[in-house]
Amino acid sequence: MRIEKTQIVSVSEVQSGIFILTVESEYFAAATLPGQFFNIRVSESLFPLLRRPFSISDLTGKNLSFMFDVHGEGTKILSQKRAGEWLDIIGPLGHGFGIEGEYESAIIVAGGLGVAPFPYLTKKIRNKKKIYSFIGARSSRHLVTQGIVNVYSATDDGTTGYYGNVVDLLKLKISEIPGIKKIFSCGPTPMLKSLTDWVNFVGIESEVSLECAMACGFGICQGCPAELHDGSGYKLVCKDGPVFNSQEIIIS
Amino acid sequence: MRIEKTQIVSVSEVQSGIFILTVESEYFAAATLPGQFFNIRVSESLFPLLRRPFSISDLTGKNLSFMFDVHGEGTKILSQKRAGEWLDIIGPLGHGFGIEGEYESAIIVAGGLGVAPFPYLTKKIRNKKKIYSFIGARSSRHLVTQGIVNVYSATDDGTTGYYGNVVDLLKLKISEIPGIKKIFSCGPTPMLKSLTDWVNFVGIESEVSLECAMACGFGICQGCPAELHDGSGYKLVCKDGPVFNSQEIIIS
Amino acid sequence: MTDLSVKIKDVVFRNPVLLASGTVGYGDEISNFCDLNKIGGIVTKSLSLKPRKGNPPQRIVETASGMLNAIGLANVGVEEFLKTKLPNLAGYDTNIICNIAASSPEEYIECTRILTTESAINGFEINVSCPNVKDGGLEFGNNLDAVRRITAGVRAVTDKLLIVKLSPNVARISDFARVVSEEGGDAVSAINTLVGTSIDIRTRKPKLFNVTGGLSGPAIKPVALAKVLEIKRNVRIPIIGIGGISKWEDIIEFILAGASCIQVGTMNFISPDFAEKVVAEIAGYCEQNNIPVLNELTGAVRLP
Amino acid sequence: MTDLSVKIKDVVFRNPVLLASGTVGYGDEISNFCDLNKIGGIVTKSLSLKPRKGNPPQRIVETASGMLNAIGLANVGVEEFLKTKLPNLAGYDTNIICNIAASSPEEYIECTRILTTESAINGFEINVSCPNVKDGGLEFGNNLDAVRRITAGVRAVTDKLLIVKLSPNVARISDFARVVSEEGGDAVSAINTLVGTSIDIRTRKPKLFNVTGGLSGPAIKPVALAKVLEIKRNVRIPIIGIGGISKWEDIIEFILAGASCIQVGTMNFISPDFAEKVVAEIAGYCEQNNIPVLNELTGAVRLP
Ligand SMILES: Cc1cc2nc3c(=O)[nH]c(=O)nc-3n(C[C@H](O)[C@H](O)[C@H](O)COP(=O)(O)OP(=O)(O)OC[C@H]3O[C@@H](n4cnc5c(N)ncnc54)[C@H](O)[C@@H]3O)c2cc1C
Ligand SMILES: Cc1cc2nc3c(=O)[nH]c(=O)nc-3n(C[C@H](O)[C@H](O)[C@H](O)COP(=O)(O)OP(=O)(O)OC[C@H]3O[C@@H](n4cnc5c(N)ncnc54)[C@H](O)[C@@H]3O)c2cc1C
Ligand SMILES: Cc1cc2nc3c(=O)[nH]c(=O)nc-3n(C[C@H](O)[C@H](O)[C@H](O)COP(=O)(O)O)c2cc1C
Ligand SMILES: Cc1cc2nc3c(=O)[nH]c(=O)nc-3n(C[C@H](O)[C@H](O)[C@H](O)COP(=O)(O)O)c2cc1C
Ligand code: FES
Ligand code: FES
Repeated sequence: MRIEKTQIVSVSEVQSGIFILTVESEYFAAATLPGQFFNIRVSESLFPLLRRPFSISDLTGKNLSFMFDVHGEGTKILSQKRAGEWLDIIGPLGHGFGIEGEYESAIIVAGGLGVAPFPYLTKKIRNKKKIYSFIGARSSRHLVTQGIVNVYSATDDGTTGYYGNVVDLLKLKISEIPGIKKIFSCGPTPMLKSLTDWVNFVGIESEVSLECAMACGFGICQGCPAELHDGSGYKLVCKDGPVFNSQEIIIS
Repeated sequence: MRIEKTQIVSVSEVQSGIFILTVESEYFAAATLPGQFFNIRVSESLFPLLRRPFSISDLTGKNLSFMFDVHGEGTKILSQKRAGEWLDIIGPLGHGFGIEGEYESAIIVAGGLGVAPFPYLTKKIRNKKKIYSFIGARSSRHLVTQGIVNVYSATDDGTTGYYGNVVDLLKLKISEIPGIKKIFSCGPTPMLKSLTDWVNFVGIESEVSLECAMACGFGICQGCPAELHDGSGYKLVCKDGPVFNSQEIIIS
Repeated sequence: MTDLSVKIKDVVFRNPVLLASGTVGYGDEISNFCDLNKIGGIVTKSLSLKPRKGNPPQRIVETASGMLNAIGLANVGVEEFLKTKLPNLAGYDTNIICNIAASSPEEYIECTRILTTESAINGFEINVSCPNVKDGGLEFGNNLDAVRRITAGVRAVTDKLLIVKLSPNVARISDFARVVSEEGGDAVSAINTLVGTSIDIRTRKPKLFNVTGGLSGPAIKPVALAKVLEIKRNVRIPIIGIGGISKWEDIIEFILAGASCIQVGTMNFISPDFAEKVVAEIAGYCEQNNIPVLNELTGAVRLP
Repeated sequence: MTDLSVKIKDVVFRNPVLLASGTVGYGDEISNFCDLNKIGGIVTKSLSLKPRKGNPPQRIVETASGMLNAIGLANVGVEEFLKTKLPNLAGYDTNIICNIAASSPEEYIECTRILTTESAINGFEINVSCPNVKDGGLEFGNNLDAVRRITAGVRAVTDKLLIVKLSPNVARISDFARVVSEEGGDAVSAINTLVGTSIDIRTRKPKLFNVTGGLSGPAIKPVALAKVLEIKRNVRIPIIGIGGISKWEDIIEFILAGASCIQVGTMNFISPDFAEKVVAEIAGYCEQNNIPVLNELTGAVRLP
């Protein structure tokens, strides 16, 4: 965990409205696991004030990539960065996905930009596990599959793949997936909620990567609570997560 | 007086640390007199919050130029603008220099970036009046004479021209300037003060262009008082100025 | 088409967007940019009985997402206002609210008594909360008895819309709103500026001649919104929300929190056409969200 | 080399830069970025007698140049603090100030009584001003009698440095500083956060579960500075300045206004190495300006 001024290698709009920003950092490249994230200062000024958290999306050599869409002021500024500029980032933060283990089939479930962390995860496990990637989006234009393998897609408007939501698609297909399964998921809260409700019921091991408002990103502000199932209180998304076992926390 | 989104024609560093930014606007070009100013929104966001006031520095065809140095956040952002971007500006504001009149010799007295309004003034009167330009700066590197004619320069460190301040230089040379004189000045407050103290004493007609903190730039905030000599209160630098007769106001 | 109008007492505002006192003078200059016929109303710069020169410079300082001002209530006085300013303002089809600031309860009453005879004036906003003058101003603003006396005294001399503009520099603003309501005030405006200061580390002097000034702008919006919500939860009186409004979403926030109308202040300096434009944006929002009557949103925040 | 040290009561701070309560936990994580041995001290997250879970999400909201928080005093409690947190903190050569927040005067006293026996603890900061809990918190912070009772009670059980952290959500903060001084408090911290709120216009719910939260960050700096100045002008007690500090110049401003020490809060989230770096910057400033003893600047603002 470090603050570093990294140099931007490239910023590109990979498909309409979706950007990939790549920075170079030897230390970060060596230290980062799939599912971890970085807290990025988007401007040298204090506007916007807080850093913005982004998952590591891909990692090649010394290059780390982040995938995002333009949401508000912060991501707008990021999308306008140019190669050669410097970016002040803190990371790697939190705990990544539990990629080790006895499971044979890794099932990725992502909605919208929730796909962001999975290219790197895919790279890390594709030689060891069979991967099934369930990717949902509003429409074919919004569907991101770059760096993803064995894709089962679903769109809200049916413009490509399954006409409906990605969790329903997974339910349809789950019986075709062989062996011990483990689900890795990330996406909008309603999707994660319906997924974990079902997964906890059917008893497949499952990890979810959560998003929430964050001030610090590394455990000093207590701003990012995730409520525990056992009623004992909260864990911190930034420090104890962002990846949690779906049995552990309440998604609401 | 209007708000307009003008397109930037060019931004260039004309000499070390000094920038000229040029925008295109038919309306502004037709409506603007030397000594008037514009209130520029340097960023699309509300950071920094307030607009920044800049004198019209030069005007050619439809092109208006502003000259500035990097002072703080606002001017830094301006200096990083690129041709083709849009700039939200309000103007022309205030009253310009009184260039009409019976005087024969126009004496320009400028310190530092106080030279900014004078290229346009020079352009407007050079065919009608004899111009003597007294330009002071910290050193030769800081001396700006672009667009200025018949220059008498002074530097604090003597690296070029007269070794000393520009008002002392003017006092030395005044006897060589023929005919009815009128002084036009702009620059740091101490310079303007020593100039007007002397000028009011010797009785040369003189106008000063003032700077002060401004919120609105056109008379609605009352934030920019200039104290009147006659004790009756204040005028507004933005609306009643920025150019004042040196007899009228107290510089302190 | 959504009905954007708001009625407080017998005054109908075409829409809830007013221009805040001290940020638009008497309408002369702002009307170059903002069509006053398109907004709910304009609140004049604070008027006192006699003209006031205001404070020596420096009067304003920029701060992070805000600004400090210590204008010192520079104004033309009631007489000059009636002679040269009101006739011009009266030409617009909008509500004219006279903001009054004074050094004594008697002066508040006297100003109102004079102005209330003018048919062009639709109401009064009593400024008991200006932080930048020694006499009066804040001294009244955090004194419940003073606010009570002033409200009652002014109420006695006018039947027109009577708004009292409250200071945020108090522990419980709703106590002040209650007093206004008890004394027959028709509405409260919340908030005036927060007391702040700034020091020039080079000269070691306060940047403002007046030492302290009033903080306004986006920086104070969360505070202003909390004050409006506090009043709404505790007192039944129409609220005019003010503080840091810089986009249409802010206005909806204020309305949800409990504001009937809002005022645009500092933003006039940055975008003098903001008020006019934002009316159209709010209308667009209402249409898209099928809101037939905007003022039904007042206080509609869903609290846990 | 400039002497940056500050002494309050018998505690010597290496330099005036402390880390503010609630913005650095108990030092564990921040020490990855900021060398605690290089700063004046660290103030712990508010401790209560028993652990507190804190509020449900959402706990924070970004605002213009600021942020709202409604953490709800989530903390490990005194016992766990002593067991797992203090030993680690004690390993640093810096001052450890325990911030205490409680629901009753008795709980404040009890916490202090337990903690004061620990030699590693250099002093206490009594938080009577947290706006985010129902019991205690702000209720004490704007009640002079409560602050008097709590200060006197805690003073009676500890000889260590006793700081009371004041709420800015009051009309006259100096009245509270006076009470602290009268009851034997050694210093006051000013300010805690301003009460604010934010509403999600889509859901029409407050963004914070707690409805209101505390506003911090650069937005509040002018207000914090005015409060420090007000205290300095009215009460003779050392002041620890807090609020919106984001650059070294801000620290000099606070010192000129009257602060003996300052605390860095929100800025730790943005630049967790800020406190360490800013110490070097202040040293540089002092050297360039031939200031041999930094604390001679305290209160050196030149008022008209
Ligand atoms: C651990 C983690 C990993 C993330 N990874 C990615 C990623 O790989 N790609 C991606 O596109 N987005 C990711 N996000 C979401 C991303 O941080 C937000 O989209 C971004 O902060 C929005 O900033 P903005 O200024 O553009 O939007 P604004 O809406 O203007 O932001 C306003 C404030 O709300 C906060 N905020 C808004 N939306 C979110 C959100 N969904 N999650 C957290 N904070 C939010 C911002 O941080 C900021 O403080 C991640 C979030 C977290 C917590
Ligand atoms: C009528 C007028 C004409 C001007 N013309 C020119 C010009 O042609 N060229 C030029 O370089 N500068 C000019 N200035 C000064 C210019 O406005 C300031 O240098 C600029 O606002 C600094 O902004 P900043 O954000 O870079 O600096 P900062 O110091 O960060 O600004 C902080 C705040 O202080 C205000 N401020 C700081 N210095 C000044 C100043 N000298 N005058 C007014 N406000 C100030 C800013 O507007 C801002 O609100 C003029 C000022 C006025 C009033
Ligand atoms: C420069 C300036 C002058 C002001 N003068 C007055 C005034 O004369 N009377 C008054 O009641 N409020 C005055 N105010 C306060 C505003 O009306 C408003 O309450 C405050 O600025 C908060 O709103 P804002 O954040 O939108 O600016 C003034 C504000 C500013 C910025
Ligand atoms: C997330 C957060 C949590 C805080 N928790 C506490 C706390 O537990 N106790 C306390 O006394 N102050 C707490 N504060 C207030 C800070 O210590 C400080 O007074 C305030 O944030 C103003 O300083 P700043 O603008 O530098 O952040 C907290 C502030 C923040 C932002
Ligand atoms: S974001 Fe600060 S503790 Fe998690
Ligand atoms: S800058 Fe607003 S009145 Fe002059």
